[in-house]
Amino acid sequence: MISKRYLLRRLTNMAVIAYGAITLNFFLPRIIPGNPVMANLFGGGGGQIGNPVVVRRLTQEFGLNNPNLLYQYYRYLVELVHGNLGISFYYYPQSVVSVIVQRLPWTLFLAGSGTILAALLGIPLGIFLAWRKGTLPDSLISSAGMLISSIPYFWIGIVLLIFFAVDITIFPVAHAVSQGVTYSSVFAYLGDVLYHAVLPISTLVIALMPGYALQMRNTMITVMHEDYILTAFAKGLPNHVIKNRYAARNAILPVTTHVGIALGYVVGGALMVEYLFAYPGLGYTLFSAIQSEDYPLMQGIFLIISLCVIFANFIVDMIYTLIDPRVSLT
Amino acid sequence: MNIQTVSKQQSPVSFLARRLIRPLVPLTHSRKFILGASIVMFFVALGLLGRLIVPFGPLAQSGAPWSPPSARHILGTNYLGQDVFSWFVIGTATSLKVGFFVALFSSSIGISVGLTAGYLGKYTDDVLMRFVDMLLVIPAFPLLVILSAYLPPTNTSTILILSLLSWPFMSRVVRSQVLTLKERGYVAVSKLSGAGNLSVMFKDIFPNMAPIIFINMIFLVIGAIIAQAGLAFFGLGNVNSINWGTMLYWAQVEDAAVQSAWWWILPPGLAIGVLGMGLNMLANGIAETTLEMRMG
Amino acid sequence: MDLLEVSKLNIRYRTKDRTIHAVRDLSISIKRGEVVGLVGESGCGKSTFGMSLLRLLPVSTDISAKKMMFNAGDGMQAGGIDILELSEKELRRLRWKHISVIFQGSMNSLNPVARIGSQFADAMFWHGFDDETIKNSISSHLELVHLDDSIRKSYPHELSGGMKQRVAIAMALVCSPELVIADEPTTALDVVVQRRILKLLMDTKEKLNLSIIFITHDISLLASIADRVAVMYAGSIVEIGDVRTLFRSPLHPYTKGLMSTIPRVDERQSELVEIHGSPPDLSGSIRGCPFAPRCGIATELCAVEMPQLRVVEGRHMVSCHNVEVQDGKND
Amino acid sequence: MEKMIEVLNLRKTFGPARSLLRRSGKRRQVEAVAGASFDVGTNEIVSIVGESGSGKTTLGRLMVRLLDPTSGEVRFDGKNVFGMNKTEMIRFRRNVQMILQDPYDSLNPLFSIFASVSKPLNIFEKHLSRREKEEMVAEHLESMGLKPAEQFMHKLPGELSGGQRQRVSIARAMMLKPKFIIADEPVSMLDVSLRAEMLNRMKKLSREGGTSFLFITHDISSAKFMGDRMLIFFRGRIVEQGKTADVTERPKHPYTKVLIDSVPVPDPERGASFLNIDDAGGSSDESYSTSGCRFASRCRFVMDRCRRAEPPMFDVGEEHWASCFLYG
Repeated sequence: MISKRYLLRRLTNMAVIAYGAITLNFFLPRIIPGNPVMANLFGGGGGQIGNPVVVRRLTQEFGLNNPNLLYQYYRYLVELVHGNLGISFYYYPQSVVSVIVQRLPWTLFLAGSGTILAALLGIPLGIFLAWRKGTLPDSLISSAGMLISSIPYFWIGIVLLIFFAVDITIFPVAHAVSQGVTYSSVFAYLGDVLYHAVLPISTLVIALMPGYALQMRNTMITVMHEDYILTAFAKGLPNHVIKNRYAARNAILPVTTHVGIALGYVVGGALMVEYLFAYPGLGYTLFSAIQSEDYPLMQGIFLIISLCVIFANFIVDMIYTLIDPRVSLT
Repeated sequence: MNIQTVSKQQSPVSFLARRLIRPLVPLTHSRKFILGASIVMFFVALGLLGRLIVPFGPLAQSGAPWSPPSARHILGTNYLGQDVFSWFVIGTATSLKVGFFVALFSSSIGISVGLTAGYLGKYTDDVLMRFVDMLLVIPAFPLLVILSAYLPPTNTSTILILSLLSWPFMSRVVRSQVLTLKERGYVAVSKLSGAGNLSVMFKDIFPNMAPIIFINMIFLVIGAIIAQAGLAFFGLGNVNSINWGTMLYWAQVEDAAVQSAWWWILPPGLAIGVLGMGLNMLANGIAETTLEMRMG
Repeated sequence: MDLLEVSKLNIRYRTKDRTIHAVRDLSISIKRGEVVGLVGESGCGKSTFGMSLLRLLPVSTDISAKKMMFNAGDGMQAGGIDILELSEKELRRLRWKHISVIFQGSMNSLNPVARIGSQFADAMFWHGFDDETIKNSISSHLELVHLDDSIRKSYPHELSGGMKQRVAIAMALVCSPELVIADEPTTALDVVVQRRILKLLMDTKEKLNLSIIFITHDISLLASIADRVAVMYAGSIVEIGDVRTLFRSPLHPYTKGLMSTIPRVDERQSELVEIHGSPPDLSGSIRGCPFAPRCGIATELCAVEMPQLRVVEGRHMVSCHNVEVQDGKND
Repeated sequence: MEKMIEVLNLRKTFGPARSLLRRSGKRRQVEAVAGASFDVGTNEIVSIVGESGSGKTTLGRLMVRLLDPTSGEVRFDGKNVFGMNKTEMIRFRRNVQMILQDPYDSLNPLFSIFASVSKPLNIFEKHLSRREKEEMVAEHLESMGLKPAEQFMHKLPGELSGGQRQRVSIARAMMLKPKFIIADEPVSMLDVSLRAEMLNRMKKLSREGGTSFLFITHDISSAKFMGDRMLIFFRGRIVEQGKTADVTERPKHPYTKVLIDSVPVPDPERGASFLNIDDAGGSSDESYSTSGCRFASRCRFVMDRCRRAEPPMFDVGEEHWASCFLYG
């Protein structure tokens, strides 16, 4: 079991990184020199950019007219604690937090199911390939994997779009639910959601799976050289036991860490996929924020996504400690 | 019996051959390395020769809009009737340039940070690595997007921000290498032979991690090309520059998917994939060869 | 009938650019309850031979023999089985149930993510033991190696090196095999621990009437544990005989060298006896006696003709042109 | 006898990394060397015997200043090594060398044999021409049995066998004719047939060149062959020291006795009794006590006072000491 001391250490670790992200989010708009937008908004100039009412409120709440950076930082933290990330220019009068709260679940849904499905498919594929190391299927699939894992996510999405939504129109081109429809039941609604999610999630799965599969394959090949694998063979165990309980069980540990590290990339991919499929998550919102120069919203999205990924990393860390008996003791 | 003839006085050329070429010879036995290198060389050649082999100026309207591939336009035309093949070839150079410079700049940062942290240790190491951990966990893409939105949309900005965000992994790798290599017997022996700290660092430790640094630079190249394409896709960076990313951007903006203009969409994406595969093979070839050499 | 009879065994490893002839014309037989020590330096083929008995060699290995018979008692075919003829499935039945291994550096031979108990259990489960027997056997075998029963709930990283070694021994015995291959089981241990582990192994051997092939590079270990000793050089046995005979009157120059080259704690030595040169490259064919280039008494004959293993007296055999034997009869 | 190198109450503690942000997983501090004092005289070979984890390698690394101690001194020519300035340090490096255990690890894989062996010359004998260096390197390689040297000089370590590499390492250490050499398990990774030759060579080098040796080993037999004097090391402490013959033939400390009894004897007549020696006092093979005498939990002669206090060195014979209350 996880010891309290260990849990505390991981929590502290997470808090430190989260605090770093929060501070980075504060400094980002302020450290880029000579940007006219920044000068306007954060230099206390007020005016051309964004809704003047909003700018005035932001200036007041976040102490932007006070030249003292420390004071601004203090105000930023205070407002953050109160759940205030400012007001969106574009969605005025909605606050940044309320916009994000509406959109976040869609992103979590896409990124979460994409990661889990890709891992569930990729890891067994990796085990399959490692067990047949050096054979033709292995070389072919591994090379294809290297090819696919280098292709940008959105390109895979575009190709899927052409095939399944334009050439043969079996899946919708865009959105998370059908527009202007009333649902007869919750299940009808959920069905519609899943139907719309097929292409975006498939895009993520296709893009992510090769990475997990190759990682699993390579780790398992390393593990297969360990003495305890030879012992397992000497014991006369059936191949499937050696493969799963000895080789894969040990190889999955480093792969779990890799899944954690890759979460940031997954979220980045999900953002692009959302934009492509006009999916109403944070990615699509981020894109419109860029288009309309909605800086408070951009910053807010960055912060929330970062905090989510940091938390998800913590979860992966905890899962790791549960499956590796060697960690929980320290 | 293999008898080596030894010249008492070595020429500088043979010295170079010994130090630089000889360690590379085993690589030529790796099929992966050769295949990967060929793919990469192909794209590099395409990038270098670009202007000489394109049939049209990429911006010239040389045919009817949306024409599918033909003898005249081997990759068809785009919505303005521009030759997609010319875009593709000219774009290769820009994409490679971004990849190359980002790999160069970010590995310089990564190596310096890694060496400092690994060698000084203690508090310096703690502070630097905590910062690196943070950068590794924070999702890079939204951060890239925000930085690009703040900076002027030029290729230089893109290279700059990609370099600023890509180094943390390299610094991790370099640091752990320093920590491992520091404990190697030959490092101790070098110190015993009277070598100073800097000499040990740059003559004994650094050259021995060259393969790993090079492998990670290769990954940085792939990462940068993909990231640049992603930014371009969001309309960030210089969308008027001609490269694989902006090809996909304009294809998206002009709804090439709806037009089923696959000839416009497939080449840049596949090119990134194939180049990525080539670079991966190159890296794997180097990794396997150095591992074999270590194991004797 | 001997438990194991091997005749003219040859093993070749194929690598990318060459073939290594690791075991050359090796013949040996092992009796029930006998401990045979197999001694030689790294690369002499002793571990390869050990692994070949379980057919645990890399795929790219060619293995051939005139005879490789294992004559276990009950449960196995009458008249013995030919190890080289076994199918995958039959091999799995042979492994651990009839021939088991204690590995070189058994520190790493335990699965780091499985509890000790489950590592015992899966070996037994797949050989058809029932739950009750499994449970009892684990307890009794842990007791056999003086380990507490609670260890079954531990993970390998929670045990010390000596404890892991005991676990490895207990695990090798848990399916009651007839033959145990102990491949340098004490090499990584300190002398004090080594002696205790050896003592344990010998006590267990007495209780269970085991046959053991004890592979080592340290010939002095064998004096206290082996019934018979075989000395291997360049893939072949160069001398074999009862432990007393071999230590009292070694005949092959290499055996003599191995015995006198070791520093002694119980004697004063001003200079150690050296064996000059290094073993031959096993990737080529060897002309003459493989030890000839390092041998002090080599003659012209040694350089051109490979000596055969000949009986000196009783079970004592040696392959050297310069040793007088009773009869010139080849094995 | 004149003292070449003197170790005074040397301690080295490896602790949990004390740092602001990160805590190391292991909490316990490990005292690798716990107050060792001894000396090595001119033209003398001293052996240190200890099991793995006894701290003997740390001790060696401290003595050549590859590590800094927690406390204590190492004196070379009367000067504390850890307080030396740059010029003194250069002189120290010139005169004190080390041979490491792992021949596969002690040569930089990227440098030719010539480059590795001539490195000390490049630093301490800058005035030499390349030709002179090549001649010196060749001479040293040949003296280690690597003949003809031309065949080896321009090879990379990867092209050499373990035995050949260890010869190169010894040649490098001898390059500047040092006054003192520490050999840390120099033959334990070599094949049996090579060991004797290497031990003979090192002993000869020491006798003929007047070089003092500290021979670190886990094998009391080779320690006996090599050393004029012997130190027995247990868990960071010297438990017995004296002339080699005295220690091996009349061991005083219970640990030394167990150690000697555990060495396999190549004699079947004595073999059976070898296995049946009763040394069992302690429960576990590798346990040791953290307070009092560290051997207490394994000792068959253990007394109450052994657990309370650490025994000092008692005089048990001519230049023979043991740290055991049986003699106090």
